[in-house]
Amino acid sequence: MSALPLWLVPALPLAGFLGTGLLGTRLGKRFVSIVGVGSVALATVVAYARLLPFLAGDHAPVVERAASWIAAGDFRAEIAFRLDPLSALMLSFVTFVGFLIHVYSTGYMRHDETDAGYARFFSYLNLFMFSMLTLVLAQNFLLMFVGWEGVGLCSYLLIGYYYEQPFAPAAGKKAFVVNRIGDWGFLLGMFGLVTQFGTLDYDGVFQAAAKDPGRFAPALTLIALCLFLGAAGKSAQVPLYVWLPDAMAGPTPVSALIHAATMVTAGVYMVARCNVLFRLAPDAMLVVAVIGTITAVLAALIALAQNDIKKVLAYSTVSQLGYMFLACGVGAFVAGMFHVMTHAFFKACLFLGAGSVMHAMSGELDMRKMGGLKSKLPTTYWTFLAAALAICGIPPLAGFFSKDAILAGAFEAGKPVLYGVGLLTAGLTAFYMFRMVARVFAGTFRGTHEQEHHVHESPPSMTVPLIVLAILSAVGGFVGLPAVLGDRGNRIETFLSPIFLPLANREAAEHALPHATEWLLIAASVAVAAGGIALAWKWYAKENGRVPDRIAAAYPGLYALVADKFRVDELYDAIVVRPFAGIARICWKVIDVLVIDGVLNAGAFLVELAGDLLRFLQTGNVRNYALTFLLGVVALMLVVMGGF
Amino acid sequence: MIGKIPLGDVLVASAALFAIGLAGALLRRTAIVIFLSIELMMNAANLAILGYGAALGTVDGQIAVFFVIAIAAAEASVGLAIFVALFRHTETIDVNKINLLKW
Amino acid sequence: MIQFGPAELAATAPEITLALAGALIVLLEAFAPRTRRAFATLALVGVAASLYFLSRAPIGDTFGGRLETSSLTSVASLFLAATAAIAVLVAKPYLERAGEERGEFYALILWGHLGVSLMVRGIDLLVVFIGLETLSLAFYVLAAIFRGVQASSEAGLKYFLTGAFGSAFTVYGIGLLFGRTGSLRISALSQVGLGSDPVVVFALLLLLAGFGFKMSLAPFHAWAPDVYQGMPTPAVAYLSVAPKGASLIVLYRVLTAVYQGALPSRLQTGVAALAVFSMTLGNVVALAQRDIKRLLAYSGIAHMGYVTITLAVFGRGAFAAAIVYLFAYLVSNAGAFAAVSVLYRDETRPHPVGLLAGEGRRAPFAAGVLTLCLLSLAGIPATAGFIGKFFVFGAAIDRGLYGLAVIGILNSLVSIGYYLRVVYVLYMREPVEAEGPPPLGVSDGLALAICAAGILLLGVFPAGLWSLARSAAESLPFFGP
Amino acid sequence: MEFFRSHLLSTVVFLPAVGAVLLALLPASAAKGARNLALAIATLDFVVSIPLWTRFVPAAGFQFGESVPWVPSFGISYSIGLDGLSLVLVLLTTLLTPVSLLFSLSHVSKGVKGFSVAFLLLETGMLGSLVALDLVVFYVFWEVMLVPMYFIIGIWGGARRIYAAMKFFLFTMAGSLLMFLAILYLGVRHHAVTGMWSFALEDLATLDHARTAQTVLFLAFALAFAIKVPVFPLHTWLPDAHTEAPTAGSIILAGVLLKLGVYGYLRFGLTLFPEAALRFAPWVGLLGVIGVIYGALVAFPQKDMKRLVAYSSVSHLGLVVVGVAAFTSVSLSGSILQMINHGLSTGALFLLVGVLYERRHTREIDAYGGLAGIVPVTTALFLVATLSSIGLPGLNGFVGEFLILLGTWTSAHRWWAVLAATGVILSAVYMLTLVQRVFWNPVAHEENRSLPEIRASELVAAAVLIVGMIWIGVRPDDLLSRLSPTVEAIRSNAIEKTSAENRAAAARERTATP
Amino acid sequence: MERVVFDAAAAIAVVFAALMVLNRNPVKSVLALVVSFFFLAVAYVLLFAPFIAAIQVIVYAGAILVLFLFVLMLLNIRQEGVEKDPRPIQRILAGAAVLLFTIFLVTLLARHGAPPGLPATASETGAPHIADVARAVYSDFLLPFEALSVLLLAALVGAFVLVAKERGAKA
Repeated sequence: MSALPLWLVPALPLAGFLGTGLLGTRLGKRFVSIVGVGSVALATVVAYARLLPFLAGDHAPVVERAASWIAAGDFRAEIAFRLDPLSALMLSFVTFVGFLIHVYSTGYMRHDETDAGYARFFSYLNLFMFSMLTLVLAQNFLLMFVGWEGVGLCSYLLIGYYYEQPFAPAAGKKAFVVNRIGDWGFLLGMFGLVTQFGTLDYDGVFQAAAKDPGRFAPALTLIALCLFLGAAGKSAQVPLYVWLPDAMAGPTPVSALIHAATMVTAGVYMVARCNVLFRLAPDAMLVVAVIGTITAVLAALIALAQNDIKKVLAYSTVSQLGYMFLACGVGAFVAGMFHVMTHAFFKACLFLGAGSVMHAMSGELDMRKMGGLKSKLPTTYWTFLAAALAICGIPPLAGFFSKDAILAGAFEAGKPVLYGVGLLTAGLTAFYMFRMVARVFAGTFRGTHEQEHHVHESPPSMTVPLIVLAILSAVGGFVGLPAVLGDRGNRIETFLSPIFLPLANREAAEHALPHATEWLLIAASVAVAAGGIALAWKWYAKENGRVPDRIAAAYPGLYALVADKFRVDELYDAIVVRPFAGIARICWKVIDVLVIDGVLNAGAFLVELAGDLLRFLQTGNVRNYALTFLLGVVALMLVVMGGF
Repeated sequence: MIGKIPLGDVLVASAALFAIGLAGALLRRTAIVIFLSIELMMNAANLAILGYGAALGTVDGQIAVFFVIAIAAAEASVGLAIFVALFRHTETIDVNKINLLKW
Repeated sequence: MIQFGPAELAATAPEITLALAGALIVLLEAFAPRTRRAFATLALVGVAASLYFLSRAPIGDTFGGRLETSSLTSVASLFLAATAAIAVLVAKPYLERAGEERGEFYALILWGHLGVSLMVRGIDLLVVFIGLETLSLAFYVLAAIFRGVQASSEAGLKYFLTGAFGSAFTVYGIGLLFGRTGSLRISALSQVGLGSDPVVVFALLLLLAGFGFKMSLAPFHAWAPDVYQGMPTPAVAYLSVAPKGASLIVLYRVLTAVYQGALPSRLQTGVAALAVFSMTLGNVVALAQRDIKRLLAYSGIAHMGYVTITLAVFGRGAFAAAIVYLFAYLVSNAGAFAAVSVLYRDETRPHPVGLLAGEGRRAPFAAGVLTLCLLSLAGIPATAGFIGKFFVFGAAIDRGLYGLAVIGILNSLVSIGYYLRVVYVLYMREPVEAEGPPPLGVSDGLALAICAAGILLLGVFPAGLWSLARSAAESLPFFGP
Repeated sequence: MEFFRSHLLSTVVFLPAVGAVLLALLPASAAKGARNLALAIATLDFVVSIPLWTRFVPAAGFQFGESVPWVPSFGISYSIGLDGLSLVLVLLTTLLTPVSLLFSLSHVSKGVKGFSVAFLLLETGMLGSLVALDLVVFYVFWEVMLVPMYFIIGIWGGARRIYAAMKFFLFTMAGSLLMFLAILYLGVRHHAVTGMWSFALEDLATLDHARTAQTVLFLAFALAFAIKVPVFPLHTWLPDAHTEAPTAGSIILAGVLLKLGVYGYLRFGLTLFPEAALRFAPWVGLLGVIGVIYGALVAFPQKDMKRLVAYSSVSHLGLVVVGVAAFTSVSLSGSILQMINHGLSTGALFLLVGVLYERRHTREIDAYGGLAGIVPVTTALFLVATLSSIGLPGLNGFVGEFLILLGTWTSAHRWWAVLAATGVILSAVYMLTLVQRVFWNPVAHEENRSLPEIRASELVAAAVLIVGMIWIGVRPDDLLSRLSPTVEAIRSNAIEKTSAENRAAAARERTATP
Repeated sequence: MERVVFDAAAAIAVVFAALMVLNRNPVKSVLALVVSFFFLAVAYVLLFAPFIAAIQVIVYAGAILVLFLFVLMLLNIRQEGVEKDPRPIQRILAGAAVLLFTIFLVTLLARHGAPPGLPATASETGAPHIADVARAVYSDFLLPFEALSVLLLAALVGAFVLVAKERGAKA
C-alpha cells in the first residue's frame, strides 16, 4: 500500500488548526490562508493518494492501528483508522468539498473580518475537517464518537462565530445541546454494544452480529434505536431537527460545508455503517424510515413558506436528510449514501450560491427584496440553477439518480405509503426550490438603490468552487445508474456491496424490480418534479406571487402556522426549556436553601439559643449557686441511692 | 451506745443541725449569717465525728474535730476579711445585691 | 509512735520548701520591698526545689500511712509544679502592669500549691482536707486581692461562701466515713463490705460533690465563671488547672479504696450523669459567653466532664487516660489563660472577646499561642488535646460505654463553635482598640512558649507521657488485679 | 541525600511542612520573599514527587513504604505507603499546589506569609492522609487539613467568608468525629480479639464484625467521607466554601480535598467493611445519581460564576460516586481517573474565574458578557476547561465519564448509567450557558472593554492544567495502567471478603462484562 | 441519766440553731448561735470529749463568734430587709431540696447510722483521756498538725492582705 498512513489525513487539518489557532492572530491573514487552506489541500492530496489505489484495487478494507488509547478492566479501545468502500466514499467528497469551501471562504471572509476573526474562522474550519475525517475514518465506535462530538463542537463554535450578535451564540448552544441529546443515545447504544459484543471495534461487532444473528437480534432493536437517536440528533431528524435552521446564523460557507454537505450527513453515514445491526432489527428500521419520511415532508412544507433564502435551503437540507433516512430505513443503504454524496455536491453549491448572492446584496437574506439578479450575477445564476435542477431530480442531473434510487427502494421494500409521501415531497421540493430561483433571479429587482448599485459578481475564489460544484452536481449521478439504463449498471452499488455483510441463515431479499415498473417510477418522479417546477415558475416568475398570496390570504391561520415552522420551537420551549428552568430554581431555592440549610441552621440556632437561655441560670446570686449545688447533691442522691 | 447515750441520738442531732445550717445557708441573705449557717453545718459534722469517735473508742475523732475547729477559725478570719473588703465597695453584704459578675 | 525523723523530713521536704519560700517572700515584702522584682524568680526556685526534693524523696508511705511518695505523686506533682510555674511566670508582668506586685501574691500561690500537693500526696482524709482548705483559703484571698476592684472582692465573696459551703459537705462526708472505719486513713476504706453500706455510699456522694466543686464539675460549677472573671488571670491559670487535677486524683483514691474492681452500676450511672451534664452544660453555655475568661471557665467545666468519663469507666487504663488528659488540659488551658493575661491591657476591667479583634496581626505570637491552645482544647489532631480525647474516649469504648463516647464527641463538635469564634475574632476582624496589647516580656513569653511547645510535643509524641501516666496508674494502690 | 532517597514518601509529605516552618520564621516584612519561597518549595515538592511516578511498579501493591512506631503501647505506628490510587492523587496534589500558589502570586496582598504557611501545611495534610496506612495517622492528617483551610477561607476569602469557613469546618468535623470513634472501636476490637493493640489498616481489615456493628461502623466512616465528597444532601457546605474561598483555595478545595472523600471510601470504607459497603452500594449509587442530576440542575440558575462551578463539582463527584458504587473494574478505574480529571478541569475553571475576578472584583455572571473579543486568550483557555469539564472526547473528562458510565452499565445497576448519562446533556446546558453569558453575547458593560488580558504567571498556571487535560485525554493509559492493579486489589479484597449472596451478585456482574 | 442530759442539750442546741436561722437580725442570730454552740459543748462533754468542749466554748463561742459580732458592729449591718426575694423560686426550691435532703439524711442515719459490729456498750475506761489527745496530735497526727500551721499562716497573711491599709505599693 501507499507509504502515507491514514492517520495523516486527519492529522494535517489538526496541525492546521494548531497553526492558525495559536499563531494566526499574530501572523495575519496571508499566513492563515496558506496554512488553513494548505493543510486541507494536503489532506485532500493524501486522501486521494490513498483513494486511487484503493479504488483501483479490490476494495478490501484496510485497517491501520495508530496507537492504543483506553484500556480499563477488560475494556479496550484503540486509535485505529479504516479505509473501506464506505469511508472511501465519504472521504472522497468530504476532503474535496471541504477543500473547495476553504478556498471559497478565503474570498468570502476576507473583507468583513479582523485578523483575529479570520484566524479564528479558519482554525475552527480546520478543526472541523480534523473531526469529520476522524469520524469518517474511525475503526471503532469510540473513535467515531470523538469525531462525532468534535464536529458538534466545531458547529457550535462556527454557528456562534458572530458572537457579538445576540442570536448566534444562542443558536450555537442550541445546536450543541440538541446534539448532546442525540449523543446520549449514542453513548447508551455503545454501552449496549459493549455488553453484547465486548468491544466497540467495527469488525468485532459487525462480524459477530452477522455470524450469529439469532443470539444478538433481540438486544439489537434497542441498541439500534439508541444509535439512531444519535443519528437523528446529528442529522437533524424529527424531533431533534430544530437546531439546524437556527444554525444558519453562522457564516454561509459554514452552512454549506457543515450544515449541508458533510456533518449533517454523519448520521446517515453512521446508520449505513451499522447496516448489519439495523438489518437485524426490522422494527428499528421501520422507525428510521418513518421518522425520515416525516422529516422529509414536514421540512419541505415549512420550506414552502420561508422568505429567508438560507432558511429555505436549511429546511431543504433537513428534508433531504429525511430522504436519506427513508432510504436507510427501507434497506436501500446504497441509495442513501448515494444521495448523501450527490446532496453534498448540489446543496453545497446552492449554499455557496446563496452566499454569493448575499455577498452581492451586502448581506441581504430576504428573497422579497431580491429579484432579477440573473443578469447581474450570471455565474451564480447558472450554477445555482444547475444545482436546483439537480435537487429537484431532473434527469440526468445527479439528484435524479439518487432520489430515484431512494423512491425505488421504498417502493421495492413494499412501503407504498412511504413511497407516496416521498413522491409528494419530491414535488414540494421542486416547487420551493424554483420558488426561490424565481424570487431571486427572475423578475425585477425589489431591493433598495444602494443595494442595486452595489450588486456585483463575486471574486473567482468564490465563483470557481461554484462552477466545480455545479459540474459535480450535474454529472455526479452517473456513478449510480439505475439498472434499466446502461448495461454497466450501478457502479456505486457494487462498490459499496462489501460493507453489507451477508447475514448468516438469512437470504438477502434479492428481487430486482421488473423494468416496466422501474420505468413507471422514474416517469412518475420526473413528472412530479417537472410539475412542481412549472407551477412555481408560473406563479412566481410570471405572476409574481399573486396566487400564493391569495391562498395565504384565504387560509391565514394555516399559512401562519406553516410560516412559523409549525411553532415547534415554541412547543419545546413550553414543555422542555421552561419546566427545566423552573425545576432547577426549585431545587436551588427550596431544597438547597430552604430545606437542607434550613434544617442545619435551625439545629445550630437551637443549640445557640439553649446557651443563651441557660446562661441566665448564672444569676450572679451566690445563694442560687449554693442551691444548684444542693440540688446536684440531691439529684445524685436519688440517682445513686433512691431509697437506698 | 456511748455510755448510756445511744449513737442514734447523736447522729440524729447532728443531722438536724446540718439540715438547719443548710436551710440557713440557702434562705438567709446576709453574707455573715450565711457563713454562720455554714459554721453550724461544720459543727454538725463535728458532733457526728465525736459521736463516732466515742462509740468506736478512738481518739482520732476528737483530733479530727480539733483540726476542723482550727480550720473553721482560719476560714472565719479570711471570710470576715473578705466581707469587709467587699463592704468597702458595696456598702452592703446582702448577697442578693451583690451580682456584678453574672451570665 | 511517730517521730519526726530523717525519713519524715525527706518526705515532707517538698512541702516545707514551699512553705518556707512563701514565708521568705512575705518577710522580704515586709522588710525589704526593694527585692520585689526577685520574688517571681524566688517563687520559681521554690517550686523547682520542691519538685526536686520530691524526686529525691524515698518511695513509700510516711507519717504512719498519711503521706505517700510514689510514681503517682511524682507525676501529679510534675503536673502541679508545671501549672504553678506557668502561673508565676505570667503573674510577674501582669502584676507589674496592675501595679499590684506584692509578695503576698506569690506567697499565697506557693501555699495554695502546697495545699494542692498535700491533696495529691495525702492518703489520709484529714491531710487531704487540710490541703484542700489551705488551697481554698489561699485562693479565696487571691480572688479578692485587687481590693480596688469591686469585681475582685465579689469574686472573693462568692468563692468563699460557696467554697465553705462545699467544705461543710466534704467534712460531713469525711465524718461519716470515719464513723465506719474509726480511722481517717484512706487505706482503711478498703475493708470488705463497705461498698454496699448505704452510709458509705452517701458519704462518697458528699465527697463527690465536695471535690466535684473544686473540679467545677456541673452542677457544682456555678462559682467558676464569676470567680474566674473577677480573679487575677495568673491565679486563674493555676486555679483552673491544678486543683481540678488534684481533686480528681483524690476521688480516684477514695473510690478505688472502696471499690477495688469496678463501680457499682448505680454509682457509675451517677458519675456518668455528672460527666454528661457537665460536658453538655459547659459547652452549650460557653457558646453564649462574651467574656473570654467566662468562656474559658465554661470550657473548663466541659473538660472536667470529659475527664470524669474516665471516673465512670474506672480502671487503671482509664486513670492513665485521665492523667494524660489532665496534662493536655494543663498545657492548653493554662496556656490559654496565660495568653489572655498577655493580650489584655487593662487587667481590672472585664475581658470581652471582642477586644481581641485583630490582635492576630498586632501580637502574632501571643495570638498564635492562644489559637493553638484553643485548637488543642477543641481536640484537633496533632495537639495535646486530641491525644487526651483519644485516650479518654478510647477508655470509654474499651469499657463499652459507647453512649458516653458519642455524647462526648458531639459535645466536642459544639465546643468547636465557640473556640473558633475566638480564633475568628483574633484573625478575621479589624482591631477595635487603639493600642495593641502590651509588649511581650521575657517571663510571659517564656510561659507561652512552654505551653505551645507542650501542646505540640504532647500532640506529636504522646508515647512518653502515656507510659508516665501508666506508671502513675500502677502505683494507685487499691486497684484490684 | 541517601536518607531522602530511602524515605522518599516522607520527604514528599513533610517537605511542605518544613517549608512552612521556615516561612513562619521569616520576618513578616519579607512578603514577596515568603511568597516566592513558598512557590519554590511547592515546586520542589512536585519535582521530588516525580520519582514516585517513574519508579512506581504498578503490580507491586504498596510501595515506598515506611513504618515507625509512634505510640507503641497502642500499636499506633507512623506507617505510610503508596499504591496506584494514592499515587495519582499525590501527584495531583503536588501539581495543583504550586499551580494555585503561582496564581495567587499576583493576587494575595495581605498576610502573604500567613497565606503561604497555611497553604504548605495544607499540602502536608493532604499528602499525609493520601499515604497513611495507619488509621490514627490518617485521621490526624485528615483533621489537620481543616485548620489551614479554615484560615485560608476565613482570612483571604470573599464577603461571606466567615460563615463559609465556619460551615466548612463544622460540616467536615461533624462527619469525621464519628469516624474517630469508629477508629477507636476498631482498635479496641482488635485488642479484644487478638490481645494486641493495632490501628494498622491491614490488621484491622482482618477483623470481622457482627452485621449491626459493621453497619454502624461503616455508616460512621461513610458519613465522614460522604460529607467530604460531598454526596447529596450533605453538599451544602461546598457551594459556600468554594464561592467564598480565595481562588487558590477553591482550586485546592475542588482539586484535592473533595477527592479525599472518595479516596477514604475506597481505601478504608471498602477495605474495612466490604460487606456493609456492598450492602449499601445501591443507596450510595442512588445518592450519586441524584447528585449528578441535582447538582447539574442547581448549577443552571446560579448567578455567581464560582457557585455555578461549585455545583458542577457536586454533579461530577456524584458521577464518581456512581462509579464507585457500581464497583466494576471499569467503573472504578473511571472513577479514579475522573477524580484527576475533575481536579484538572475544575481547578482550571476556578483559576480562570479567579483571573476575571481579580480584574473586575465581581463573580456576578451578569457583570460580564462579550469578553471573547476583549480577552481572547482567557476565552480560549476557559473554553478548553469547559469542554474538558463537559466531557468532550479527546480531552480528559470524556475518558473518565465514559468508563464510569460503561462500567456502571455493565454492573447490576444499568439504570444508574442511563440516568447518570443525562449529566452529559445537563453539563452542556449549564456550562455553555455560562460561557455564552460571560464570553459571547454583546458587550453589556463598558468597563469590561478595558479588561486586561491574562498575565504570564496566570497563563503558565492555566497552561499546565490544560496540558494535563490533553495528555490524559489522549493517553489515559499512562494512568490507567498504573491504576488497574490497585483497582483489582480493591475489588478482589472486597468481593472475596463478602458473604455468599454478595459473591453471587459480584459473579453475575462479572459475567455481564465479557 | 446522761442520755436525758445529752438529748436535752442537743435539743436546745438545735432550737437555738433554728433561732439563728429564723432571726432577721444578724446580731441576734450570732447570739443564738453562741448559745447553740455552748450546749453543743455540753454534749461534747457527755461524749467524753472535754477538751473539745473546752475549745468549743473558748475558741468558737468565745473568739470566733465574737469576731463576727465585732464585724457586724463595724459594718453596722442592720437587720435583713423584709423586701421580697428577686427570685421566689429560690425559696421554694431550697425549701423542697432541704426538706428532701433532711428526710433522707435523718432516715439514713437513724437506720444505718451506727456502724455494723459496734460494741454494744463502750465502757467509760475506753474513753480517751486528754493526754492521749495531746500525745496523738504531736505524734500520730504530726503531719496534719504541721500542715495546719501553714494553713493558719496562709489565713493570717491573707486576712492581712485583704484588710491592711493601702501601702505605697499601690501608688
